[in-house]
Amino acid sequence: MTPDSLATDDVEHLYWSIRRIRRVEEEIARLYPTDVIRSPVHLSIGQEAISVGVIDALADDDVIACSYRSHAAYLAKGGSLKAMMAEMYGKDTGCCRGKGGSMHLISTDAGVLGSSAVVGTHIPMAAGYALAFKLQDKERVGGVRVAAVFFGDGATEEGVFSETINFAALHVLPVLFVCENNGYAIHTPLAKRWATGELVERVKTYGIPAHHVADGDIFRIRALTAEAVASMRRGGGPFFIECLTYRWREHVGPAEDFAAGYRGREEMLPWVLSDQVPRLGAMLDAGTRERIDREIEREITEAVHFAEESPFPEIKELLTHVHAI
Amino acid sequence: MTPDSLATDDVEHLYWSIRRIRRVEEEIARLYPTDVIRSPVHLSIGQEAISVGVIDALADDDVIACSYRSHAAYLAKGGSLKAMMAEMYGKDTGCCRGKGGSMHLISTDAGVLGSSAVVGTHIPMAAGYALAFKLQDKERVGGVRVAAVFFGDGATEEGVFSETINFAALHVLPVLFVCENNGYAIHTPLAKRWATGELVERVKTYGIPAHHVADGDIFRIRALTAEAVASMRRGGGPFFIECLTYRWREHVGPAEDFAAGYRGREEMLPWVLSDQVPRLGAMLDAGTRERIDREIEREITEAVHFAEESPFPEIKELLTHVHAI
Amino acid sequence: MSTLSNSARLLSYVDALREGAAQEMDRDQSVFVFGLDVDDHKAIQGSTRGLLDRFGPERVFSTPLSEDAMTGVAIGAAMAGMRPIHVHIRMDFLMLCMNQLVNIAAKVHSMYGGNVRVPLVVRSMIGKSWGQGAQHSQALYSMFMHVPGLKVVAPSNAFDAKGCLIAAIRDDNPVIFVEHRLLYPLEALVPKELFVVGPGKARVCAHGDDITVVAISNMVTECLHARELLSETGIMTEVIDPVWLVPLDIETILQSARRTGRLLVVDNAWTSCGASAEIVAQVAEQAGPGAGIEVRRIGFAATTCPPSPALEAAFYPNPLTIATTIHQMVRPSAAPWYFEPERVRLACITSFRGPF
Amino acid sequence: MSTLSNSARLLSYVDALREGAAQEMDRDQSVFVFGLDVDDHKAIQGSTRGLLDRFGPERVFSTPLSEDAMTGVAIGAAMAGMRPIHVHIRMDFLMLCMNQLVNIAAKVHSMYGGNVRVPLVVRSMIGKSWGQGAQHSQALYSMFMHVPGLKVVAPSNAFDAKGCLIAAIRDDNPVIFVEHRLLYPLEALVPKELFVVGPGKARVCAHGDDITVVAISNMVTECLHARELLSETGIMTEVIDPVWLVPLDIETILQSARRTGRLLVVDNAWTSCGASAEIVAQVAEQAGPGAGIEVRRIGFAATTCPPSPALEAAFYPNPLTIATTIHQMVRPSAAPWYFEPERVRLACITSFRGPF
Ligand SMILES: Cc1ncc(C[n+]2csc(CCOP(=O)(O)OP(=O)(O)O)c2C)c(N)n1
Ligand SMILES: Cc1ncc(C[n+]2csc(CCOP(=O)(O)OP(=O)(O)O)c2C)c(N)n1
Ligand SMILES: [Mg+2]
Ligand SMILES: [Mg+2]
Repeated sequence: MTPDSLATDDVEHLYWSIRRIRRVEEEIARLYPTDVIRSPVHLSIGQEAISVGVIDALADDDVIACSYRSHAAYLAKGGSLKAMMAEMYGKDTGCCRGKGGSMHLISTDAGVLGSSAVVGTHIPMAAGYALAFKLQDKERVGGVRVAAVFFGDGATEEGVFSETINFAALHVLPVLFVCENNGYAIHTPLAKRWATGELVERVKTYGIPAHHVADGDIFRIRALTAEAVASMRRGGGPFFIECLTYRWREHVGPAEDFAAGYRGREEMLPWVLSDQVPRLGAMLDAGTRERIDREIEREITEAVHFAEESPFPEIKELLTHVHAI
Repeated sequence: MTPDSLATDDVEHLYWSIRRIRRVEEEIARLYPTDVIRSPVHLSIGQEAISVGVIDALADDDVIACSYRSHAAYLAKGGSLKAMMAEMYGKDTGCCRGKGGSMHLISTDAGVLGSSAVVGTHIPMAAGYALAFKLQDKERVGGVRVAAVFFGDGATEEGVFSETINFAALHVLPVLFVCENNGYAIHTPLAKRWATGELVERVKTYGIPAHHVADGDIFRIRALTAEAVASMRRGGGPFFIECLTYRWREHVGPAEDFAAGYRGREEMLPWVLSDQVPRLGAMLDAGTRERIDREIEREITEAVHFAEESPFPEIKELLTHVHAI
Repeated sequence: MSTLSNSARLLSYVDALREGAAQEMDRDQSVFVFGLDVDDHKAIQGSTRGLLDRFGPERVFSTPLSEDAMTGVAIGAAMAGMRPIHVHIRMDFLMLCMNQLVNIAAKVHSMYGGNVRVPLVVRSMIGKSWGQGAQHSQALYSMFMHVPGLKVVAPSNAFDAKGCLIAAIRDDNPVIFVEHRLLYPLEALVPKELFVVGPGKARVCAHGDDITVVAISNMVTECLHARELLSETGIMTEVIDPVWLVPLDIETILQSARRTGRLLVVDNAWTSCGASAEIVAQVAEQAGPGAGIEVRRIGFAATTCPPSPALEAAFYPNPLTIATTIHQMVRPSAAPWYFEPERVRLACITSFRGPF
Repeated sequence: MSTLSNSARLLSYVDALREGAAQEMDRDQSVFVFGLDVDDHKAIQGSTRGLLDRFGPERVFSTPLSEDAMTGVAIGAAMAGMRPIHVHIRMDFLMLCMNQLVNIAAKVHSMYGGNVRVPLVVRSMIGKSWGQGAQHSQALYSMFMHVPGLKVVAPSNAFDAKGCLIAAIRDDNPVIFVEHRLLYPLEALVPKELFVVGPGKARVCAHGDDITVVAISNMVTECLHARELLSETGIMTEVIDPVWLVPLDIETILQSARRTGRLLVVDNAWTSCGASAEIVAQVAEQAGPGAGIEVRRIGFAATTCPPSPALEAAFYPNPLTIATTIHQMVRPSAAPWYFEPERVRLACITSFRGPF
């Protein structure tokens, strides 16, 4: 898809967003072996276009829910990089005050509902938000807020996915389901988990508009989201997008894992070739690109520094937040 | 569907089976107000053709799993009427020795796996049996045994249903899924529970042959089952049948409930007109039919008598069967 | 009861639940009620009757049979500022909700560093009698007591039913609200207006110096009957209802047990790792051996609940078995007391008749 | 360990699990192993390594992410005569299986009057350290101890890991088999041949007359370290590992506690309604006030597990906190003991390094 209608500003923003995510995660990967981050990290490297494309078509006060593989969506939605880095380091200034860790990023300001490490649990949570929006936003200027939920191919196997899809369709909820199908659940390929690949067809049987994006095209993802959001703002029901993608690193941890034997590097190649980061970069002039790159590096350095300098939570924090008071 | 290929013996058997179930449940309904049965009863009256049609096409050593609405399937599969009646009465001679009650009929002899009162729980159980059969029956003369599972429309909304369907298709398990769609879960109609009616289409997306029987025709149900079983015996995978049907009595308990307001008697009318009990009866000559009817009445009288005369379990039985030893 | 106002009148437990919900829904637009069959003519044995007519189908609705997702939906809606009441007709069905309740509801406030709250009420009913059997009779609240982040309440009478429900709705935490089928028809004086019976205060239902009996949910009624039965022996039983199991008011129990020297916990559930284990353990720890308190637990028989009437009766503690246990504890060397059968019969009467 | 044969050699906990499963699979065709990722190169942190090659994909296979249905499938297969081992990499994920485990597995033998059996093993691992956090660190076995019909075992060393796994596989009941991530690399002498460590027998791991410490799962190691630390004080700690939590060998614990007069239960889980509550309650009930036993529990802090290193460390009992508690109990009027930091450091070392 070519972004005919896109202003340069838009491309700049998209490039900044995706490049920033990529670089943040590369930096996490670089730091990880030094043990400053003692929390399991699930990198999105290679998959960022989905988060960036979807979220670019959302409004600030729309919300998103994510799995443990949430860095990309959290950043794309506007979650603070400093608070994220500090959370990775287990610091008191982290977005969860050191009580979440890498798998549980949240930003209520930016509309990141929170990420959950139990596969699929966040899917109905997003529908619950959508239900609340439907009730709360009847008179809202600009229409109903929308909840988008990102989940992996594996998550669709959990019963809660089917249950939520049915409920969302039945109650015409403003929820956008985004399946990031990277072909694996940990190391187990689809062939060992899915009877067929007809996920989109299945979702359609619930009366939900459902689309398949096979090539990771960020503009297509963005356009589909825009279509979905426009409909939901006016009271339309749920929408489903399945995006094929590829995880370049190991399931959890910083490294590549093609030596492990469960998949070959050749699988990654087409995805490297169609990588949206350089694609977007090439749409900008070199000066702009370099300026953005520099800004990103500076921000990352600052965020790492912030995380390093921040204090750990005090021990008395252990017993705060057990109950809301 | 007309039963061209059916011998009179077959029709006699079908009539005997369906009429016997109808009469047993009518008798339960008659007895219930006397409080001899102190256990919640979920009658199948009006729905029996499904159990009878499916089970007539199974072999004796195939197995079935059921919900709490299991009287019909239990009897059709050959479960002992005496043991069932005694179980209703809470007697030591009951099929669960008084520890199951109406909702948990079982007959390991007849291949009735056991009925469960938590909706949907028995669906994966049947798949587990099918998995065991697949492993155990590799060399079996006559092919693999088959597990059939009966469940309501409501059960398909539980996540475990979708999970099981996917797994059964993926592992090519000899399991026949039979949805008895009576349009209600307790008093809640489909419209409040299903986003669409495309259940059969949905199941097909898993690569499972799936059929819809709208008219309760026992011969069609039997023929579809025969087709499914023939395929599964030879290593074929799962098969799905959705049968529309109608529950004539209240969800639980012995009475009609058209006065309750959630459904009108006119809904029942077409089902009374197409009732398979008189239909089968009319295919027999009057003499045969009357003989069968008499046999049934005698058997019921005996079973009730048996239940009445049987002792209650002794108190020491309370603590037996906690663990298998 | 402690805070009786002039407006109090006799009301059944079921009507108290209904009234509490209705009044809160009136007061607070963010409260809504959903769950299987909350809007049908049976209305969860009457406890949601009339709510649909009054508040409409957006705030009172049945759901598909999808307890897992519906719990997640409730949590999401609660995080988004609503105050859902999710209703289950049997506590056994909460086993389908465990992932969301234990891994999400209990944790998000804490694991997100206080950034979100889950003001959710999960109502469920313990079934009993009329052959409910294995899967419609469980009382699984101790599982929720085990997990930090949840609150648990089990009102035993109409007054508490209303006051605790209102407190639960207003609480910013997920509250597991435990009801009992056999309590539904029982009446108490209940104020007309809104009031709360808040977390963390036990109720001394009857005073006595010989033994402290802690009774949970329906067992409060049974223990009060047992106390009655024992009156002819001169044994004075103190009956304490913890009302809220989390947070638990152990102080009231401890003080009583220190005074009487005997503690019997009569639970409406299995004892192993149950609420009764927790209460006994806390008392044993905190009172210490110097206090010399004798402790005992009774609860469900350690087996699956059987439907056959004779076995079912033996499965539960009842006024006679409770009274006998109390008598043994208070007068260990006396001969077992003979309770007049007619009085026992009257004490043990339950009016419930099936199918459900 | 009690039944050491000549063939015993040092083996790690993880290898003991693997060997036990492999030998049983060899012996009994009906045993199969399945669950998420049992057949990948990580092989559940090594515990299923090699099984696929040896027994093929029909007896060793990964599944879709469908824990609820897979548990039902396991139960069905078990009822049909197979002996499934269903593996979960974290105990937290058992919350998705509760409906099947509590409402079906625990009940069918009983509710069908003995007509069926469920010889099922549910393996799961408790995670700890490296910021596992809220949802990958829970130890929820007390929920299973609450429900009649299940057995629960939590081996704390390689010998028991093998012996208990074999016993669990041969048991005709559903067994919740509780492992601990940090135990995986620890070695013990383990016989080469098949042997069982059967239900209902606790293990006295270390003798002592001053206090009885009951330690569960990974806490056995921690308590033995604490005992070491205390050796300089002259306090002699008896450490008992119940091994099987259901059925529980309370006799061994009772006898010891009667002798020492002090019981500390150190659990690898939350205390509220936990295994520690049950053990303390049983001892308090059965020993009675006459025995004068002082009781205490420690376990997880009563909050969600935080990933931040300092908080995470404070969340768990460790040799120092255990030793300090023991010292307080045994010498209540003495000043708190000062443990030399270097010895504490050595006692508290754990070698685990993430990501998982
Ligand atoms: C309910 C549950 N089961 C198992 C796991 C272990 N687990 C963590 S990630 C994962 C794979 C998920 O795959 P997918 O949904 O495709 O997401 P991806 O990691 O590929 O982004 C599994 C099985 C879990 N966290 N939660
Ligand atoms: C998991 C679960 N949720 C709720 C219930 C309460 N309940 C009992 S029967 C029933 C309706 C089931 O409807 P359906 O599957 O269509 O079967 P039918 O009764 O119509 O035969 C419900 C909701 C239950 N038993 N189990
Ligand atoms: Mg994936
Ligand atoms: Mg139905």
